Amino acid sequence: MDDNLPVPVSILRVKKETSLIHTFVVDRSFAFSPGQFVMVWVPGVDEIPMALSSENTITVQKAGDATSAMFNLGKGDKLGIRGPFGNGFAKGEKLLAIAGGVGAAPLLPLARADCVMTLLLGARTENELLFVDQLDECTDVLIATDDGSLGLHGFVTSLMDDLNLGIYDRIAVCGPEMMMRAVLARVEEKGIAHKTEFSLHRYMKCGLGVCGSCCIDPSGLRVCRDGPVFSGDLLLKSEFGHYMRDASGRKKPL
Amino acid sequence: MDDNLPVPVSILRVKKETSLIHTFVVDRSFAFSPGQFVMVWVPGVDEIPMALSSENTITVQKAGDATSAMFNLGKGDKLGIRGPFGNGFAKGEKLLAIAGGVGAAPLLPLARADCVMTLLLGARTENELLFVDQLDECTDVLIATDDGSLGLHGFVTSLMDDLNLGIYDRIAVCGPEMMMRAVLARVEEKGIAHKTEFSLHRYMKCGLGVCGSCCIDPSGLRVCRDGPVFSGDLLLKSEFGHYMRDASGRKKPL
Amino acid sequence: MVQLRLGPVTVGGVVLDNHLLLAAGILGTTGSSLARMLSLGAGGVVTKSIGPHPKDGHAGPCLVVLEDGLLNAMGLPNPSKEFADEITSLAKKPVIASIFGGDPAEFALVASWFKDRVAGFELNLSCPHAEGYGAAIGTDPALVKSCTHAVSVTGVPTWVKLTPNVTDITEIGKAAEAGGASALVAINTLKAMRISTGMRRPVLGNRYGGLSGSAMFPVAVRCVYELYESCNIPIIGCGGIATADNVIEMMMAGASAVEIGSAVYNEVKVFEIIKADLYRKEGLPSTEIIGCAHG
Amino acid sequence: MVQLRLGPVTVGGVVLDNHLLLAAGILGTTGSSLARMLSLGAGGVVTKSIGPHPKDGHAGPCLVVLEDGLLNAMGLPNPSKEFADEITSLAKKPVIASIFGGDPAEFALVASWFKDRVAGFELNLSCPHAEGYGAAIGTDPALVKSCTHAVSVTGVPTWVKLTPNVTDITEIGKAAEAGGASALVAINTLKAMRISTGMRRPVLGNRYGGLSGSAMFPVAVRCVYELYESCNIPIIGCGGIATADNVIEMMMAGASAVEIGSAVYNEVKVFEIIKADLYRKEGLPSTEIIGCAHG
Ligand SMILES: Cc1cc2nc3c(=O)[nH]c(=O)nc-3n(C[C@H](O)[C@H](O)[C@H](O)COP(=O)(O)OP(=O)(O)OC[C@H]3O[C@@H](n4cnc5c(N)ncnc54)[C@H](O)[C@@H]3O)c2cc1C
Ligand SMILES: Cc1cc2nc3c(=O)[nH]c(=O)nc-3n(C[C@H](O)[C@H](O)[C@H](O)COP(=O)(O)OP(=O)(O)OC[C@H]3O[C@@H](n4cnc5c(N)ncnc54)[C@H](O)[C@@H]3O)c2cc1C
Ligand SMILES: Cc1cc2nc3c(=O)[nH]c(=O)nc-3n(C[C@H](O)[C@H](O)[C@H](O)COP(=O)(O)O)c2cc1C
Ligand SMILES: Cc1cc2nc3c(=O)[nH]c(=O)nc-3n(C[C@H](O)[C@H](O)[C@H](O)COP(=O)(O)O)c2cc1C
Ligand code: FES
Ligand code: FES
Repeated sequence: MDDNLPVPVSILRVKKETSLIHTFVVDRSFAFSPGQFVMVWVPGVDEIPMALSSENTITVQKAGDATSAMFNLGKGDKLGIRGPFGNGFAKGEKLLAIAGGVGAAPLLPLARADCVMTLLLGARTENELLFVDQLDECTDVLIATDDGSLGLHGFVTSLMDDLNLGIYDRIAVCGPEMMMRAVLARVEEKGIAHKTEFSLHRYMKCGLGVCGSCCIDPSGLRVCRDGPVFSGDLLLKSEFGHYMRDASGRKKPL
Repeated sequence: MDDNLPVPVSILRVKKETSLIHTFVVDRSFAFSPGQFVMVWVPGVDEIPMALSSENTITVQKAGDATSAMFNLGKGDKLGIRGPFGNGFAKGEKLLAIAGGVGAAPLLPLARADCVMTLLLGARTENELLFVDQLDECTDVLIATDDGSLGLHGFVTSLMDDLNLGIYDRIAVCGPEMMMRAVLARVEEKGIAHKTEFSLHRYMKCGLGVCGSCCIDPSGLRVCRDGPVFSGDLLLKSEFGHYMRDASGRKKPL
Repeated sequence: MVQLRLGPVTVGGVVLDNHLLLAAGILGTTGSSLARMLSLGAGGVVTKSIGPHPKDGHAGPCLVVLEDGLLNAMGLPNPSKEFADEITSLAKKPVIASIFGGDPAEFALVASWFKDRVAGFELNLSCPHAEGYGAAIGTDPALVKSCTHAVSVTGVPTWVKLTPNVTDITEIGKAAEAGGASALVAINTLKAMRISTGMRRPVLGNRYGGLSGSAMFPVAVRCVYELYESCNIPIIGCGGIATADNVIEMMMAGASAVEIGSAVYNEVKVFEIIKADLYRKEGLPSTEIIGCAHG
Repeated sequence: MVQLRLGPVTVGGVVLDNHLLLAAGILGTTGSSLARMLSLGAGGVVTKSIGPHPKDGHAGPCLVVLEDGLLNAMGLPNPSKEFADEITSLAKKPVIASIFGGDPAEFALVASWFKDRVAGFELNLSCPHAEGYGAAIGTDPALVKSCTHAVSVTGVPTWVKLTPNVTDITEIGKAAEAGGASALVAINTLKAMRISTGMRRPVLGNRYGGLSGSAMFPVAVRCVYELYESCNIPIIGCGGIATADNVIEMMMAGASAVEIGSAVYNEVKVFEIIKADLYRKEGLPSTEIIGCAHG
């Protein structure tokens, strides 16, 4: 039989990136495009979507039940993996990447693919910045922290203002939705929303484009299957930045 | 879906070969090897095994319920076809073919495949001889009738005695089981049973090698899947020529 | 292949754009995704099943892909009453609200929220993996009758969706008919399970789930055929339909229309694709095909 | 993949050569073909179901191949009492006689013909397409108990094969246990139908038939899992098993051994192939695997 049941993997190593973000290295590699995600089964707890931060790692921010349960796992513990799923980022020659918090996870493999000229990295404070060293190795990193503990004191959007955005053929963005919405507003002003791509986070049950729990208004597109990466254009007149849905399907404001 | 349900075919024409044997020409061709058979679904009646006498014909002797029902069908009526199934005759360079009655059906395409040097054709009486003209066109036909109305007066086995069997590399046989058993006895005497092949008739329910209704003793081989063509060698110490089984699986003597 | 002429389609009191509906629980959580499926060719859409209280559903994994089907245990996640807002923009469209409850009163309550907004109701008396709901009720003929009655009195067309996980589906079909159902929908998923041998535990968070897709098609055809022999209201066939020929087969078994769910997994444009194969101007009227494999 | 150590295998009172049995009705009509399957690696063989009178079975078509399974309605063809002669050459081999009857007396009669010739009985209380036999009895707990009792009093190990076409299979399993069954076999085929759209009629001569093969595997796993939670006798898993990993999955669900039928269609050497994958010297004892997906 040729079933697509979750693939069991063992954790080889857990790397503590920050106090709230750990990278889990597993014993199996998955061919993927940067921006694609997997459904991670934490046995006995839940199954949650996670970007692949490399072919055999996921980088997880503690957020609730399932992610907290993962923080109690270590070497030898098992996870189930379905995927990779979704579209991933479009190819480009001269990319600008903009990462906020754990949003750096899908952008690291993009940067490693050698097409990102500049990457703007933001976080609340210095020791919450993700992947600074790895990113430094492969691209030109500019940093902003909300508290000014490293880099520019302020948001990544301020970093954008210092750049000549015209030299990039595409802009790839992943981070907290408020931050992404701010980026979208900025690129809209500059008339380059069509050059931008945003990786969305939505509540997902199936990851397969069937159940409908991740659909966005008003297009009805599925974040898990038609996304998670959407063009800024498409997101302009959408729910993006305004609300999302919880597990029951009820709207909740951002 | 890629199901193997019976393929519906329409009867284009019915050719009356003899009073008890009709050939049904259908509107669809099946790629097959000579000796392979199909399961023929006579709607509302039954499904029965029939050799393909060409890629779009079956040649049917009236025997009981299903075959009689077929004799009431004509142009435009529908049948369902599953198959072709089974192994068919082995390839050879210089073949002798021996046909009795409707057993000529699977041997006609063999003769047409241009490898049969000589064909022995037997029947009870002249007007029950099958395919005389078609066979004459493609091979050297020798005839025997039980009543002497055409050809040799006697059995096809007598025709064998007049031939130098040593010049044939294989011998393919199909006909009533008593006649085939007589042929087998003759070739055994001559020490050439291993060069002969017999196409067996057994009661078949599935034609797929699953139900077991066509298995022969003592090998347990399935006529529908491991056969219907078996080497004379294998049949020597077998039920062949002695008994077969009915629909319920009870043995009945020949 | 048999092809149909597309004329006006009215089934169980509901006017549809064609014979193909989106099945309950497939891309049916938001008004936008229902609208998208209508624009992609569905002749009608059934919403996600809505119940008396908001539910988050079961813990994951909720859905896995098998070689020839899907296995799911969503756990009836739904926004409950708030869902009414989702479908306001779809007024006048062929939208069927799938609803569930634990007793006739709950069914009546949920129906009251939607009765002026939808073309019909579909009662989920069949989900095989929701404690106290779905098949927990749908296997008891008396409860099926009373729940159906509680909704059919609204006067809105009331379809009842049946579970195959019973000894005799015709008994349940007759109970729905007696309760005033305007049509039967057959069938919901087969109760099933897969185990991850690597993890040594059932693969679904809820352990038990429902099998849908091609694997179940022969069971669905059988159920429709049985119901056609024993009930007198229209039947909507559901379960494993993926091609136009599958649609014809369901109709020959006795279905007046069909619902399609899992096939959306392989191709979100499945409705357009099937329509292109199913209909042509010189096709047969559906009346000549529906139930023609009987007798 | 999980692999097992092959030690002595005794299940429900029957000593087997390994954990893999040939399922009833598959190449089980003659002693020769049963002997062939034993020589091809089956750890035990179940005969074609034998009843009180010879039967020719249903008119054809009797078996069709689907994309992911088989659909059959053989109609229990069998030679009845004469079958005893078929298996004389198989004395001392792990041969289980599958038997059926219309009531306890018929079961007792058929059992009396074979009780000194076989390692065990399997009661067919589950064939979904034989009027008055099989599932016609196997859906009624009281009849299941009395028929089981009629055979178990012989003292020969008595396995009872269950139908999935019931609302609650555990109720039937408990009835068999109460009747003295030494093991449960789960499951027989799913009641199903396919229609030939070209012929406009059901494809099987008997119209209704049973679905077997991969398509039903998730339903079979579910049934074994449910029975393991509610009964206390060993379970033999059956339905859609085609690979060593399927065997492990059934065992994790609670099966002590398995039966394999339809997979013979793709490969008559399926037992040898699965054995090669399933067993190795350093493998786990089966006790560590059986039922490990529970709790
Ligand atoms: C395509 C995709 C890729 C993702 N990649 C990553 C990644 O690489 N690393 C990472 O740490 N996280 C990632 N996430 C987010 C991650 O899936 C959620 O953090 C996780 O599901 C939370 O599960 P939980 O059980 O721990 O929290 P829960 O108990 O479910 O929720 C805790 C809190 O988080 C909120 N929340 C839950 N899910 C989401 C969501 N999808 N988006 C926003 N808020 C949510 C809840 O509303 C609640 O407030 C990704 C999400 C998507 C859709
Ligand atoms: C591989 C194979 C190829 C065949 N090819 C041809 C063919 O090309 N042309 C043709 O006319 N027939 C052929 N037959 C025989 C044909 O299948 C039977 O004649 C037919 O099944 C009889 O069906 P019925 O319902 O008409 O007769 P029934 O009512 O089933 O039986 C009528 C009588 O025929 C006997 N009979 C039934 N089936 C067989 C059988 N398989 N062998 C011997 N006797 C049987 C019965 O015992 C009974 O006496 C073939 C059989 C096999 C196994
Ligand atoms: C992910 C998923 C969710 C479902 N949710 C519901 C539901 O909420 N209510 C319902 O009645 N049926 C639900 N079903 C069952 C389907 O509506 C349908 O009956 C079943 O899937 C068989 O059809 P299919 O093979 O075309 O998918 C769901 C099925 C799937 C796969
Ligand atoms: C052609 C065929 C004949 C069968 N005959 C019987 C039978 O006589 N008695 C019985 O108990 N089960 C019978 N079965 C059911 C099988 O024993 C088995 O329960 C079912 O096929 C599921 O297993 P599988 O998927 O491995 O085939 C038959 C199945 C098939 C396909
Ligand atoms: S998560 Fe189910 S459709 Fe996207
Ligand atoms: S006819 Fe069924 S095995 Fe040959």
